[in-house]
This record gives sequence, structure tokens and C-alpha cells, in this order.
Amino acid sequence: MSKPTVGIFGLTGCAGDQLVILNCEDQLLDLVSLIDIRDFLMASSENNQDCQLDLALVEGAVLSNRDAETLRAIRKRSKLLVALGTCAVWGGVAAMNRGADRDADRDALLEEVYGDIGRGYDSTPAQALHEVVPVDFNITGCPIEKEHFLAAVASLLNGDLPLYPEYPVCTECRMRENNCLLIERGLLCCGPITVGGCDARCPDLRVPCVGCRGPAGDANAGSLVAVMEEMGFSRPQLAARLRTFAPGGVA
Amino acid sequence: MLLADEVSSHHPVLSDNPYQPHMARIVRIYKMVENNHLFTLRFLEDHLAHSFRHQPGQFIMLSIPGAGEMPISISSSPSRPEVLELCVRRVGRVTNALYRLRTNDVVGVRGPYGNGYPMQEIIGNDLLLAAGGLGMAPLRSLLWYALDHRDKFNNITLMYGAKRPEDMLFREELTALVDRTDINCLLTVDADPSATWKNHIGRLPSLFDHAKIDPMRTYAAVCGPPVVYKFILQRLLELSFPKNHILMSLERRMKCGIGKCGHCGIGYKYTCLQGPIFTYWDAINLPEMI
Amino acid sequence: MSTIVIEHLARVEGHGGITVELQGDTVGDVRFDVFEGARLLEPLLKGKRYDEVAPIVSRICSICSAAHTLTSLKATEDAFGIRVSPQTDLLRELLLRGESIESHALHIFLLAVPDYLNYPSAIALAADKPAAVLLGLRLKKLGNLMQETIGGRAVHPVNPVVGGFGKTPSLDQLIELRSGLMQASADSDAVIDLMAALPAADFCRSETYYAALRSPNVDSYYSGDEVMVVSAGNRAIVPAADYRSLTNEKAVAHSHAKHSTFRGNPFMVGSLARLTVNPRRLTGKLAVAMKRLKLTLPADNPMDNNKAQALELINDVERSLEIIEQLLREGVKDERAMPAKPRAGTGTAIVEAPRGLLIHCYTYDEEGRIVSADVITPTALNAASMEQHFRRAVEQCPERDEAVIARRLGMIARAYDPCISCSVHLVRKR
Amino acid sequence: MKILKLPKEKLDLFASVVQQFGELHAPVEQDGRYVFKRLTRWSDARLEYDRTILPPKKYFLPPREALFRYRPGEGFVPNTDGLDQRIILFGVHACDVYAINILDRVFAGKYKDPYYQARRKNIAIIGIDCLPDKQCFCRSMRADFVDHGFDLFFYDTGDYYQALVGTALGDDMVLATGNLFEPVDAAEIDDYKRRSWNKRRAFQVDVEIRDLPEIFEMEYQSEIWDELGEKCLSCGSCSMVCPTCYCYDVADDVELGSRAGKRTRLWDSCLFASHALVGSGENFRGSRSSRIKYRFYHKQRGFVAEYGRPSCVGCGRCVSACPVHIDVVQVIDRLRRVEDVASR
Ligand SMILES: Cc1cc2nc3c(=O)[nH]c(=O)nc-3n(C[C@H](O)[C@H](O)[C@H](O)COP(=O)(O)OP(=O)(O)OC[C@H]3O[C@@H](n4cnc5c(N)ncnc54)[C@H](O)[C@@H]3O)c2cc1C
Ligand code: SF4
Ligand code: SF4
Ligand code: SF4
Repeated sequence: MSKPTVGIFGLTGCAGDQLVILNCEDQLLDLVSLIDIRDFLMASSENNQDCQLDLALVEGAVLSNRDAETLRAIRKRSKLLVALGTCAVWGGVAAMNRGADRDADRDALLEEVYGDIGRGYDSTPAQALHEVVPVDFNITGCPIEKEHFLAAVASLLNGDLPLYPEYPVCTECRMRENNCLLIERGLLCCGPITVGGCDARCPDLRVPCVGCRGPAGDANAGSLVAVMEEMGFSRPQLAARLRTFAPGGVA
Repeated sequence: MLLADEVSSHHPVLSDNPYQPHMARIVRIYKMVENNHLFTLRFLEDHLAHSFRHQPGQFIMLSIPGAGEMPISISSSPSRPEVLELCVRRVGRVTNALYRLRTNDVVGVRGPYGNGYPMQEIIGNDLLLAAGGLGMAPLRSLLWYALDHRDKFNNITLMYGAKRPEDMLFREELTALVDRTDINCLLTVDADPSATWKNHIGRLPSLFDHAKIDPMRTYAAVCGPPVVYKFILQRLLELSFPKNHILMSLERRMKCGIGKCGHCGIGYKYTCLQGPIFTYWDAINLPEMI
Repeated sequence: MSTIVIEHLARVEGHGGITVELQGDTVGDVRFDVFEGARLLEPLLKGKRYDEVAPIVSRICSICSAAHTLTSLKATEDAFGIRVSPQTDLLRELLLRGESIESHALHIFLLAVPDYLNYPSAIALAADKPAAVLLGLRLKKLGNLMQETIGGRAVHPVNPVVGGFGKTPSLDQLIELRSGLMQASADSDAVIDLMAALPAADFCRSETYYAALRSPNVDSYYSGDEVMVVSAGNRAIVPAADYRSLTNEKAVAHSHAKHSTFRGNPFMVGSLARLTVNPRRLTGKLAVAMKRLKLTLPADNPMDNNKAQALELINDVERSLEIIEQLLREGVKDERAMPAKPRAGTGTAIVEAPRGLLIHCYTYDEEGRIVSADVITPTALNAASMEQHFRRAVEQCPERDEAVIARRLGMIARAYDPCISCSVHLVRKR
Repeated sequence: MKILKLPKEKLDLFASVVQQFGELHAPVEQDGRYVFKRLTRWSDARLEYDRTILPPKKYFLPPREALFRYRPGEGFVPNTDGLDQRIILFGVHACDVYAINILDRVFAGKYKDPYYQARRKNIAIIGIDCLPDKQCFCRSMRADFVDHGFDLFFYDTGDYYQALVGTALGDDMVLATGNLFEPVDAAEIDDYKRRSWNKRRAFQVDVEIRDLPEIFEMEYQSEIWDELGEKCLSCGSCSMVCPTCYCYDVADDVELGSRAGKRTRLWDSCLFASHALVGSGENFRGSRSSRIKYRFYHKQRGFVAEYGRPSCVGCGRCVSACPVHIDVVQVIDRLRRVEDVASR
């Protein structure tokens, strides 16, 4: 069987998910022997920008017309398109104010930052990939977990779609037997509505979850907000916090 | 090389491991209907192939290595041992993985599980089998069991409906039964665009017009999608069937098949242990049953 | 007139290109174009509570995420007048060194070495010279392990918080790090062997200004709040709070990164600048290595930055070992973070990120919400200097061969190890 | 049953001797809460604790556990790692022992779970009596005392621990200590009775579970379930911390670049949307209210039908672990409450 052709791309983001791929130090050489990486600008200067791809891994959000064009071109040449990381799946931090008035006036913001020149920049409000092209599946996380990436490739090579947890961070937090920061310390922890898979990385370090993986499949944000309001947090503060990484995720 | 089963039987702690899949070879894949293939399996170890026994209505847990494990009804009759026939619809991850396999590939099997049809009670009575769509899969085992032990049953009636002739499972086999005199085999399709169908056309419940059923001495085994249950049950109740003579086969998510994983719970019963065959009486007494 | 365009720089983090306009033999416009989408993170910070800031700014860049996180915490702590414990300082320094090891190993072995040896990628290099790539991967993995152990994650650390850490790494974890570092220390000869064997890259000579954090007593990446600028024997000191006199950024049309100059001169930040500003560390093992690499300071060749990175890599390992020994000697306590009492005010912090000076400056209101934020990244600071070096390289290239020029410019760009997503940061116009 | 006493000051000595029977694990403090953990020194043990975050079930049914490794050509080979590790759980409360006894029944039966049973065989339990706090309702759930399921069980009767010897292994432990243990006399029996009486009076929470199954049936359509469904976060915390929740999921994975892999089981919860979802896309408990209802129903009613008692032991963990304060006791109280039909 011939090796699947793969492209790894970054739209606008921090390149963290591509870095996670490069951080698979122990598997990297195996990985490149199993798949045929044709296009990976961050790691190679010899890329084929037109070939058909069995698999495209795309990180980052769409923040410019240029990003949108790039993404459409990738979609056209790829059988499977995978959104890699919270930015690609949900929009990520760049999208946190989306829908708010300030973000709508992009030009004013650009001017605020860059001065007059800013108005000429190609810049659009942040969008997740699925808002621009159809996406075959998501690997969320900011950044993605290395194990999830490797498991996804292993599954795909076998012909299966990968499986990811749909339950929230709390589930894993409890499995790790952490003290609950929300209940016992009254901290604003997003664990109950954030999708698990990180093994409750933050609460395990006594740091409240900031929701970097985006919402859980069945997130009940309304109920969490109600309880937190009773704890003395204000609604706007909660809304802002819960939308930091995934504006579209929680109402 | 030791086979996995042998390894496990030698391990002092896990010698009797009910989760142990036994490897079986796919001897035949027959495409009955698009995405509803019939898989014939035979255990790699002859002694297992000889000794495997099941009741009609029981199921196995089928492992596709690397992809997962799932419950599948045994479609073949215990009266035809040595191989297992499974009729599997392709719906998701594990079934997809099965559909990638070819003959001679190896899968894992453990079981049989579940209660199966209460054969002791049914024997000596009339038997009515009513199925729609994929519901024929578990009933086929019962059908052939009854036909192979014909003397143990009184009248046997089969009612089976599908959307179109090409959607009918076991079509050749079942149409061959239509002319037999020891069974009233009634087959119907909702529509026949190809105009080649020689049997009934119309909804499944309409077949009741062609059957003579004595509710007091008949056991009815029903299986199919929810609409089938709804309409067939309605007819059976109109005929004043005793509620414990109506036997239904239910589907729930299962991860163990042996009453541990908790997924198949309905009210206070486990589908894998107390089911998957339930009487109608159980059904109306268990919340969320259908 | 002709134009040389490198559409999309490969093997760098982010999206940027280079354009050079030639009129006959004279070099016209030279531009380092950044077309990384503008995420406008700084205005998005407005109104955010102090404890939400670091996790957001960390996302400016993954390779420098620990540096961004720590600079951010330091700026917030400065604004609120929080003094963290000495143990926290040490652990933060260790975290930064881990990031530096990871970043330098990634850059040297996976990006630069293939460049010198004419391979398109480390993957291609691995087929011929697996040992070099494996060495790089081993060091990189160690850097990541350090970040995971102390920061809680290799990319976007979660453990450092305002006032300290969520949880202190355990003794066992530190001991594990120590054995990894000892192995890496044994690897340092191999690193120098490899670097010394690379073909010389001498196609751009230019007098250069260097700027780096001046550390009070040790060569620290983390502590210190003065920047020293060095040029041909002259030294100037800029205190953190005055960072704007250093940066005086101006936005330019072709790029989403802003340009900085010091008294009208572009300056370079990063490994080479750090060694130039703090030569104190270049003794013993490092002095020998420096000789083998034929590096003299101050250097006039930007390509020497790669050599400086190799020296730093070795120094990072040694320094980390010292820190761990100290922690083990003094014992690690499971400390809680210092409590934060928000107050209105401004805080500024400067840290040495792997690529050079990183500056965060926040103004908070009395409830601890951001009023304004300013983030200045090394790649942005380097942009003007990079363009200057591009120009020199073109000027000093005798043939006007596009391919040769393009390759040299690409190499210079990569020697700077630019981190483009970092450079696209946004500051309010003043 | 053999009943002995151990002078309190000899407990340390006992602990050091008993280590020859396995690795010692006991509750230790973790930021003001308690967790069962391997002891690095005996002085870390906190025997007067309220409740551990996770119950001892984590030792018998670990949160994640590889059941098999799969290799093409070899088939499924059972994973036996850690199954024969000898551990002594020191300081298990009565309700938790009771819960283990309940799990014993679930993992026994026609199909015995060999993983669970192997661990159960190799993990010794030394129980310790406790006093209830404001969340304990084990007495209502008839789980405040246990008479089996432990190797030794200690009651604090003042200057002594009164020790119940539950198994031959427990007896071996006693014998291994030479003559640390002494016979009990009438005075200690009275001490015990006094303590028992005091404990009974110390309960602050009381719920009535007689005829609860019937009430559950009658209130199956109660609007309580919808209310709870709106509140519940489906975060699974209650199931994870419950000593008798045993639902698990099973997933197979493959290794990179091979067809070999492993089959893992991991804790699951009936509160997750995927719990009753089947391949056809049908979800038998799609709404959150139907799921939380199922949790209560299965524990307090379904289990009674199957095993003759509720599976809840009243440890109070789920009450303290629920971020939105869903409280079993309150739910049962509300279900029992007689309301004026006219006001409904
Ligand atoms: C007693 C019984 C008998 C069955 N007999 C047959 C049969 O003869 N032919 C047939 O095609 N199908 C049968 N099914 C349904 C079959 O088990 C599911 O279609 C199959 O599990 C779907 O797996 P998947 O991975 O392809 O789907 P996905 O939706 O990807 O499922 C993922 C996982 O969910 C679980 N799961 C999903 N659906 C079901 C389900 N309906 N029942 C139990 N677990 C599920 C499985 O563990 C599976 O691994 C039966 C189910 C039961 C309970
Ligand atoms: S600390 Fe956060 S993630 Fe953990 S259980 Fe509590 S709310 Fe959930
Ligand atoms: S705990 Fe929350 S913030 Fe931390 S890694 Fe997991 S999802 Fe992200
Ligand atoms: S249901 Fe709650 S109180 Fe009852 S045993 Fe489980 S966790 Fe304890």
C-alpha cells in the first residue's frame, strides 16, 4: 500500500499545533516513514503546493482573505481535512470578542493598533475552519495533545476515524483525584463545560481550567453560570471567561 | 506459538476470562443488501467450532482488532453448527472496520450471551415470526431452528416486510420458503419499482389478513425498527395476545455483554443478561423500554 | 528594475516573505513582509482580569510561549507590587532555560543545519545524517521535558501564575531533569563538533547594534530590568520603564510587524546580542567552544547568531544544572502563589525570550482589569535590523543571480530565527 | 468472629509489622482533603479523616485499565500488569467496605470479572470506624456497619482499638505481631456499645429508604427530574467519586504504524450523552433529565430489584462533588414529600 500523502498547514495562530507535531521527538522519524509529507512549510523548504493530499492537517483560524483562499485551496486538494487545535476548531483567542461591537469595526481596531496604515491591512474577524469549508474531523486543544495527534494518525493509517472523549474536564479531574477548585476554593474553573482529553492538566496543578479545549459536547453553560453567580461572579465576567477560547461554543 | 486463549488459560489469575475474545476466521462474506452483509465465521480452534452452542436470539461480542468490540445477534441456527453467521449493518466505526476485512481475515468472538428465546416455553406451540428490515437478523436463527426441528412446533408463520425487494435480507432463502407447506411464509415490500416481485406488496401489518393465528397457543417473536414494533404490537394486542407470549428483541449500547459495564441498563434490567429478548409484559413495566 | 521575491519563507514559524528591488546594480527597496493575520490580541486584552492575561498572551506564539507567559506575569506582578519567592525566581529561570534549549535545538538541528548543508528539511537530512537529527531531537525533548515539569505543558505553560506557581515540581521530578541535563551536558561536544564542521556562511558583513537584558549578577534570562545596547565599543543603558525610547515602534505599510530603532539605528536582539552584552559567561567550556567555532565578539556577521545559539544551548544546560543543584540543596517547598491584590497602575517587564528581548507593559485599573497592553517581541525588534542585513547581503553579493541571492536572504532570515506570529502584535498608537 | 483489642500506642508497631503482607496505603492529606495513597512513612497516615476524594474502588477498578494487548497472529493477550500486587488498604470506613461488598456482587455472578477479582484477592482491607459529618447518611442506607469484606476492622474505644478479625489473612496479621493484641473483657464490650450508641446519635442526616422503590415508580414522571436535568452539568463528577458506580467504557487503539494495539476500559457515567447512544443514532436517554433520573433510579430502585438493596451507601461523596449542589438526600426527601394535590 502506498503511503498516504499529507500536508501540514498553518493559518493564523501561534503555530503551537505544528510545534506539537515537531515535539513528538520519539515518534517523528517513524511518523515521516509512515506518511508522505508533501507540504509542510514550517519544517521544509521543498514543498509541493499543488499535489493531491490524502490528509490535510490545518491549524490556526481564518483571519484574512488570504487565509480563506489558502484554506479553500487546501480543501480542494485534500480528501480528509482535519482541524488542528482550538483556533481551527472554534476560532480560538483571536475570536474571543467576535460578535461584540468592537470587533465588528475591524478597521477602527486596526487603526488603533497600527495607525492609519492599519486600515489597508487584509484582516477579517476570526473564523473557525468549519465556517469557511467543510471539515472532516476535529482535534481540539490549545495546543492539541501530542497523544491525540499520534493516535489520530495511527487510527487513520488503519482506516478508522479516531475517538476522542466528549465528557468534560471534571471527569478526568475527578479520576486524578484533585481537590475541586470550584467547590472548595471558589475559583472560576471552566472544567465542567470544557471538553476533556487533557487529563485535567490545569486543575491537577491547582490552576483553574480556562477552557482552552473548547466546550464539551453536552455543555450546560447556563447552569454553571447560575451557580457561579451565586458564588459572587458577575455575569459579564463569566461570559467573557467562558468565551475566551471558543466564542461560538457557549452562548 | 501459543494462542491467546491458551496464554490466558495458563495465567493463574486470568484463567477464566469472560472478556477473552476467541479468534475466528471469516470464511465467507455475502452481500445480501448494500451495507448489510452476511459474514460467516469459523473459530480457528476446531474444538471451539465443535462445541460452540447457542440459543436462537442470543448474541456474541464481535471484536475487530484495533477498532473495537460490538454486540451482534447470531443469525445462524444452532441446528447448523460449526460456523456462525452474522448479518451486520454498516453504521459506524467498528462496523466500518469489519467491512474493510476480507475472507480469511481474523476477528474475535466471545459469547454466546443474552437469554435467547424461551425455547422450552415455545416448543409445542404455534410460532409467529414478525420482522421488518434488519429485524430479520435475530429471527433467522429462530426460524431455522424451528424448521430444523419441525416436529416440535405446531403452525409456523413468518411475516417479513422490507421497503423494496432488494432491501430484503435473506431474500433467496426466504422466497424459497413461500412454496413450502410446513410454514406460512408471508413476504411483503412497500413498493416494487422493478415490478419483478411475486409476493405481497403493502405494509407489514397487512400480512395479518393472510395468516390464521390463534393467540392463546401462539408465541410471537417480533423484531424491527420502532415503527414495526408499534404497528405489529397494536395488531397483536387487538388479537388479545397474552402479553408474555409476545417476544421482542431489543437493542442497547453494550460494552461487555455480561452485565458489568452498565450501558445496556433499562430501568432495573440489563439487556445483555435479562434480554435481549423481553416479553411485552416486561416492556410495559420497564421505563424507557421502547 | 528587477525584483527578487521570496514569497513565503519556509522553516520559520509564521508567515512572512522578502522582497528586494534592484535598479541595475543598486539596491532599491528591501522589505521583510509579514502577512501573518492580525489577531489584534492586545486590544482584546482590554477589560480582562489580571489572572486571565498570561494564558491569552501566551497564545501570541508557541515557541516563545513560556517567555510570553513569564514576561506577562512579571509585568502584572510589577504593576501590583508583588514580590515572588526566590524559589519561584529560580524555577521560572529554569523554565525559560528549558524553552531556550527546546527552541535552540529545534532551530539549530531541524532548521539551520539542513540550511547550511543544503537539505530542504531535517527529514531529508535524517536520511543521510541520522545522528545529527537524533542529537537535536534528544536535546529538544529535554527542553520540552523541562517545560512540562515546571510549566505543566511543553507549549503554553499552565503552571506559572501571578505570584508563583500552581504547584511546585516534586523532588523526584527535579532529579529526573537533572539526569537528562547531565546526559545533555555530555552531548555538548557533539553539538560543537557539528557546528564547527558546517561550511562558513560569510556573505554579509555589517556593523551591528546589539541589545539584550543586562542581568544584575548572573547571566539571567529572567531577572533584571535594564537593557544594554552595545555598538562598536559604545554602551547605553535603558531601564525597563523607558523601553519606548528603545523601541519607538512605527508601523509600516508592507508588514504587520512594527519596526524599532535605537537612536535611529536598527539593532539586533537574540543569542548573539546576549553574548555580546553579557560576555562574562564566556569562560571555561564555553570559551573553548567559542574558539572552535571561530566566533569573535562583537561580531559583524549576522550568521554568527547560529554559533551563538549553539554556545547558549550549552550554557543553558550548565546553568540549568546549577539551578537544579541549588534547588535540591536548599530543598523545594510546595509553595502557594503570592496573593495578588490588584491596584491601579502600570507594570513593565523585560525577559530574554529565545529570540531576544521580550517586553510586556500593562496598565491596570483598581479592580485589576487591563486598561491597555503593549507587547513588544524580539522578531519585531529585529525587523529593521534584518532588513538592513538583507540589504547588505545583496549589496555584497558580486553576482546578481536571483537564486544565490534568494538562498542567502533565506539563510539570514533563518539565522535570525524569526518568529513571525510573535511579531504580529499590536500596540495602540500613541 | 474473633474480637481482640489493640492498645492505641501499639498501632505504629502494628503498622510496621503488617507491611510484610503488602504495600501500605492509607488516607493522607492533600490540601485539606484526603486521598488513599501509598505511604512513604506511617506518620503520613490520617486515620481520623472524613472521606477520601475517590473511594477505594480505584484500587479494584482503576480509572483506566488495559484489558488486553492485541497482536496480529497472537490475538488478544490479557494484560496482567499489577494484578498480583499485594496492597494493604489501611483505614477504610465501613460505608466504603460496604461499597466494595456491593461491587463484589456486581463483578461476580455468572460471568466473573477476573481483573477485579484478582485485585480483590490481593488487596487486604483494614477498616476503621468513623463518626459521621453533616454529609454522611450511611446509617440511613444501612451501611454504617459491616460484618464482612474486611480482613481486620478497628473500632476506637478510647485507649484501645477493638479489632474484628474478618479473614484468615487478618488473623495472620494479628499473629504476626506476636502478642500486641489482647483479648477483650466486659469493660471493653461496654466501651464498644457506648461508642456505637454515640455514633448512632451523631448522624445529622436521615432519609427513609423503606418503600423507596415504590415511590420512585410512582414519581417516575415527577417534574423534579426536569428541574434536575436543567441543573445537572453532565460533568460525571458524582459517578467518578461514587464508591458503587461501576459503569465503564471500552476502547481499542492501535499503535502507530502497526495493527497491534490494546483494549482499555475506563470509567464512564450514565450522565454522559453517549451512554445510551446506539449506532443507528438513537439515544435512549438523550435528555439530561432522563439521564439524571436514571442515575437515581438505578441506584435506589433498580439495584434493589437486582440485589435486594440500594447500591448507594450514603457516603456523601456525590453531594460534596457536585458543582451545582445536587443532593441525593434532598432529592429523596422531595420525592417522599406529601404535597397537597390541589397546589400541584
Ligand atoms: C443484542 C444486540 C444485537 C445486535 N445485533 C446486531 C446485528 O445482528 N446486526 C447489526 O448490524 N447490528 C446489531 N446490533 C447493533 C450493533 O451492535 C451496532 O450497530 C454496532 O455496535 C455499531 O457499532 P459501530 O462502532 O459501527 O457504531 P458506532 O456508532 O461508531 O459505535 C461506537 C461504539 O458504540 C457502541 N454501540 C453503538 N451502537 C450500539 C448498539 N446499537 N448496540 C450496542 N452498542 C452500540 C459500540 O460499543 C461501538 O463500539 C446489535 C445490538 C445489540 C445490543
Ligand atoms: S477543579 Fe475544575 S475541572 Fe476539576 S472537578 Fe472542580 S470544576 Fe471540575
Ligand atoms: S484544564 Fe482546561 S485550560 Fe487546562 S489544558 Fe485542560 S482544557 Fe485547557
Ligand atoms: S450515590 Fe452518592 S452518597 Fe450514594 S454511595 Fe454513591 S457517592 Fe455515596
